[in-house]
Amino acid sequence: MSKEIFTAKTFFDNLKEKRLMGSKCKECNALFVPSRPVCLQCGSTNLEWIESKGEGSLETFTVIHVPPVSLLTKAPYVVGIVRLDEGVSIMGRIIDVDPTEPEKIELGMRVKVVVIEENEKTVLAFKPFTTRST
Amino acid sequence: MSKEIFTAKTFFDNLKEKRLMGSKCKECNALFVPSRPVCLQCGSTNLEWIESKGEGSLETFTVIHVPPVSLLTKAPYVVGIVRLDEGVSIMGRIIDVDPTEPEKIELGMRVKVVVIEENEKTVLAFKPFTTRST
Amino acid sequence: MSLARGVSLVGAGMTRFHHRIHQDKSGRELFNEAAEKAIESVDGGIDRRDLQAVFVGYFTPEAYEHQGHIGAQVTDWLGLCPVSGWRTESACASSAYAFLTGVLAIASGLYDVVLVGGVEKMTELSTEQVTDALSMAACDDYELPPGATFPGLYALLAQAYFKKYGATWEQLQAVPIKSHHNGSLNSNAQFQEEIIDIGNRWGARRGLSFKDNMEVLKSTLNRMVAYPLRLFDCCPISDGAATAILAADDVAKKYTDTPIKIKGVSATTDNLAIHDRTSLTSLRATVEAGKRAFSMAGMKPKDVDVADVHDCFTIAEILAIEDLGFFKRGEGIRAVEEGITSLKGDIPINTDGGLKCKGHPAGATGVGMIHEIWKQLRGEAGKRQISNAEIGLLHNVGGDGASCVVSIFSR
Amino acid sequence: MSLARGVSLVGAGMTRFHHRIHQDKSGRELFNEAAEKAIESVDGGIDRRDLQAVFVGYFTPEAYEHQGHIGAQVTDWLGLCPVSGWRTESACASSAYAFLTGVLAIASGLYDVVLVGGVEKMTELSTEQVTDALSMAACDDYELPPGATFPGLYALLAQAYFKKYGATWEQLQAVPIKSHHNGSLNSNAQFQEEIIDIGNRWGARRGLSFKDNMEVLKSTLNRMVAYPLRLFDCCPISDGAATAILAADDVAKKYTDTPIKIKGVSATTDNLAIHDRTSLTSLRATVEAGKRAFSMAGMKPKDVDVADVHDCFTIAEILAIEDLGFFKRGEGIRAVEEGITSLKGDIPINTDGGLKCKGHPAGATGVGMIHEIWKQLRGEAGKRQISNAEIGLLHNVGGDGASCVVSIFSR
Ligand SMILES: [Zn+2]
Ligand SMILES: [Zn+2]
Repeated sequence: MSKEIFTAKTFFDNLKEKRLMGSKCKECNALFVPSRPVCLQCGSTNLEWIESKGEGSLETFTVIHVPPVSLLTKAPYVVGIVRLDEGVSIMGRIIDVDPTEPEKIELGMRVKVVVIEENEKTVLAFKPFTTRST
Repeated sequence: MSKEIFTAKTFFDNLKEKRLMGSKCKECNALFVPSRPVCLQCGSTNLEWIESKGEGSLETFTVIHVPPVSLLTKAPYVVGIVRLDEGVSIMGRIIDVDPTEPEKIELGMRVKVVVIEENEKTVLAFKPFTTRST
Repeated sequence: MSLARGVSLVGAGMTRFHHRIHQDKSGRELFNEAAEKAIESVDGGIDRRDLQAVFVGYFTPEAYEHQGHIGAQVTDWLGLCPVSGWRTESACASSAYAFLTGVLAIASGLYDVVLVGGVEKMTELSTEQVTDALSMAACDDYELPPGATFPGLYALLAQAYFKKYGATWEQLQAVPIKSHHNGSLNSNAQFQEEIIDIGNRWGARRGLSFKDNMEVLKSTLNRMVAYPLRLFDCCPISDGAATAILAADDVAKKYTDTPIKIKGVSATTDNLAIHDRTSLTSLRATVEAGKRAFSMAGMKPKDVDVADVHDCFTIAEILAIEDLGFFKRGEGIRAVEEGITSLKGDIPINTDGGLKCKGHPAGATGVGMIHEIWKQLRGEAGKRQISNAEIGLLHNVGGDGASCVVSIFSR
Repeated sequence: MSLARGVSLVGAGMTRFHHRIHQDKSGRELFNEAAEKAIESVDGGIDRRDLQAVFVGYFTPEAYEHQGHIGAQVTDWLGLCPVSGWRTESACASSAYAFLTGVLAIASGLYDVVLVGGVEKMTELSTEQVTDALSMAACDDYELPPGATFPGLYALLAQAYFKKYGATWEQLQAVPIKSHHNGSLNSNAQFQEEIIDIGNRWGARRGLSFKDNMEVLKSTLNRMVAYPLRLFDCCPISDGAATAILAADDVAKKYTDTPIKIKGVSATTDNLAIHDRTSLTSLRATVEAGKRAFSMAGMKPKDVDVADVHDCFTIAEILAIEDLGFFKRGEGIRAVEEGITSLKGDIPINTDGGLKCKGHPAGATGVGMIHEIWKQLRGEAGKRQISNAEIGLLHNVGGDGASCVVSIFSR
């Protein structure tokens, strides 16, 4: 069994190339995004890479008014947790919404992945989108 | 019993005014420079301020060639431990000696207190001096 | 699970927690101050040389004081060398882990009497720098790059809770209103005023006046921190230290006729990043730690007379009282609104004003909570005393729930 | 003092310590790697779910990875939540305190099987930044303003030792010469070459060649760090992690027929600033911890077959072997010169190459040393195996001696 190396670096190297990568347990099929090296379901270390489609719905959000030092000029901005269509949740910046009108940001709305480069970091973000037909 | 407050701030406030302050145990007469709030000899918290004359002899020293970030431009410089004439030891920068010729810096040599302002900090230092008569 | 040897509290002492009055003191100086009070608190007196070890919680001394090696720093300044001492860190629960280490150390037979405590010296830095230091409790890989902050993470939980149970921010304000009332009765608290009094004091400078607490909370004085959480939903930035003295049951009687017994202790962890958790409306670390502590103590939530729970943000108090089993899911907010957790209620919560009003010097918080339980179970809590308090509970959380300690104490 | 319940080592695993090969991994990823090796090392196999708690030493994760809350970070990534876990910190001895916490936790009866370990991910920063991070082990109030660094503090001790005993820097070089020989036999070591080979490899680029170790050490390649200590007097900057699995004696047999028993453990502190100490030629924390550990084990220094002592700098190894009672005061250097501490000597010291060659990822070092004792007592140390090694000693120091753990192990 040749084990994959599920490091944060590999995750972000992929994200930079616009691939949102997770790992899937070969024993019990549990899925993790971001990728992680040990299955939370069954404890197996036998996992494989999978790529998420990067679409999902907004599970919860907040608007940050008091930011850390590195984001002083960005506030207010929106951060949320997105439930991906594959069934797992992930945190990201939420863009293309109005942070000054949080009442108008709807929980459950459809969002998809956008990748931002900021302060020399690759940042996972999501923006609202409309599916053509559902 | 009104307790003195032996804080580092008070120590440095005094040092800025060129006073090297310690604390002396009122129970067992043990002496501490810098000042400390609990006697290491007997555990008493009943101590009083005393001022050191600031003279002593060089007990050991080193020349720093790889400095911390804040002292990058100062290296090489000399740091030593001085045994004050009152019988206690204290660390300080050693100035007016040649860091490039450490063999010539003599253990046991007489030194006295000098106060340096550096990087917005008050720094305790010592320099060699000759006593008129011994 | 049970301990090989029983352990009791025989002393406790804390500095006031505050944002201004301790500015001239360093962390170890604050810790000394708290330790001297713990030593003085021992009914039968204690020689400091009886203390065989010191365990210290401090979350980020590197950020605040450019200092590590905290165990030795503290034993040194207390004049206790060569006794052993080391630092425990688990974010905002750091000192509950110092306490837990003390319990394990005594139960193991290695020591008979130890000092446990914690300290955090936060106020040298700006609010944004403190936000940065606190954010090290979250996942640097996956939570911080999007810009999450500590209040922001709890805001995410609040929004999920509101949605699931149809609750509102307005309802949540029952928490700080209660906390400020309790804090007004606690001389160790950072804020000792009702919200209406603070509002009118601040407002006076701007020509504003208010009729009641809620009007203050809805005003512009209560500025947004992380939507929907505002200033009064958040605990403050504080300096402070708290300590306690633990002794083996078999030697505790040497120090006091009324030791406070430790009936149950439990610690747990959960996924660091909240998106990996099984729920956004419950902290699993609390649920599991609570179950285990109650099981060890042979007790149930209804047996508890007074509880100090981790309320770094208003929503945290609601999650805690549900996760610990005091209330059913979704019913925590109404319980607070109805006064069931007030000083006169069935299960008084955070009688000391909570982190919200007592203050939250992160590393000191856990033992600061134990200090309140100690006071309540000894009947020494003054105007905020719960009558006949016999069983007390400590609940201290690291970060936004990735670690948790629950402990149950009995008079 | 004795423990209420016996504790044994049933597994150990480490990453190689190195300055380059781990650059693409984070601290928790390194810790996982070491933990998987510990799990694989258990003779009878172990289900990871048997691990009831995880204790992690990490000195300054805040500086290296902008991360705190290390206990939860690690249990999460190991897939072990909700088991408990927290971080212990005591500078360069941080993981020896994780080990000690594990021993106390099992002896207390709370847990039966735990994972202990440590990690430090140091190589993202420049040498000066690392110097800054390590300096947090010293006293920020009184030692750092004059400009003391970690090598500088040990240099002060070296000068005092030379003066008191008429020893020289040249004599001290017996230490790195031995360390590099041992390191050349250890596949987990950062440096696996004799000094002469490194010298000629580096020298080749500059047209230099050397006849022997001493010529390299006296050359300009061996640059001054803190007079009189040069590059080869100092341990390197390293990334790495090390872990061990502890079990109560009564359950250890489930995992192995040959558990390594913990016969003695002791921890101590001393004044943080060295100018406050009683001696500049001996570390009191080591002396006291050694005495207590030997007393608990009912043994004497001469009973020890192999010892891993804290040699962050050459002089540290000399102080350690004298302070632990292996040699009389002032005679440590000659003992090393005479080969008494070599692989073939009476008391082999740092068979793994020591911190000098194995590497010194501060938080991982203590359990990394335990890993070597584990290998030696099981007869699995390969080319560096000490024959019939039955009793092993661990000595891990925080900073320049303000904290210390000594533990004695038996086959
Ligand atoms: Zn699985
Ligand atoms: Zn005294």
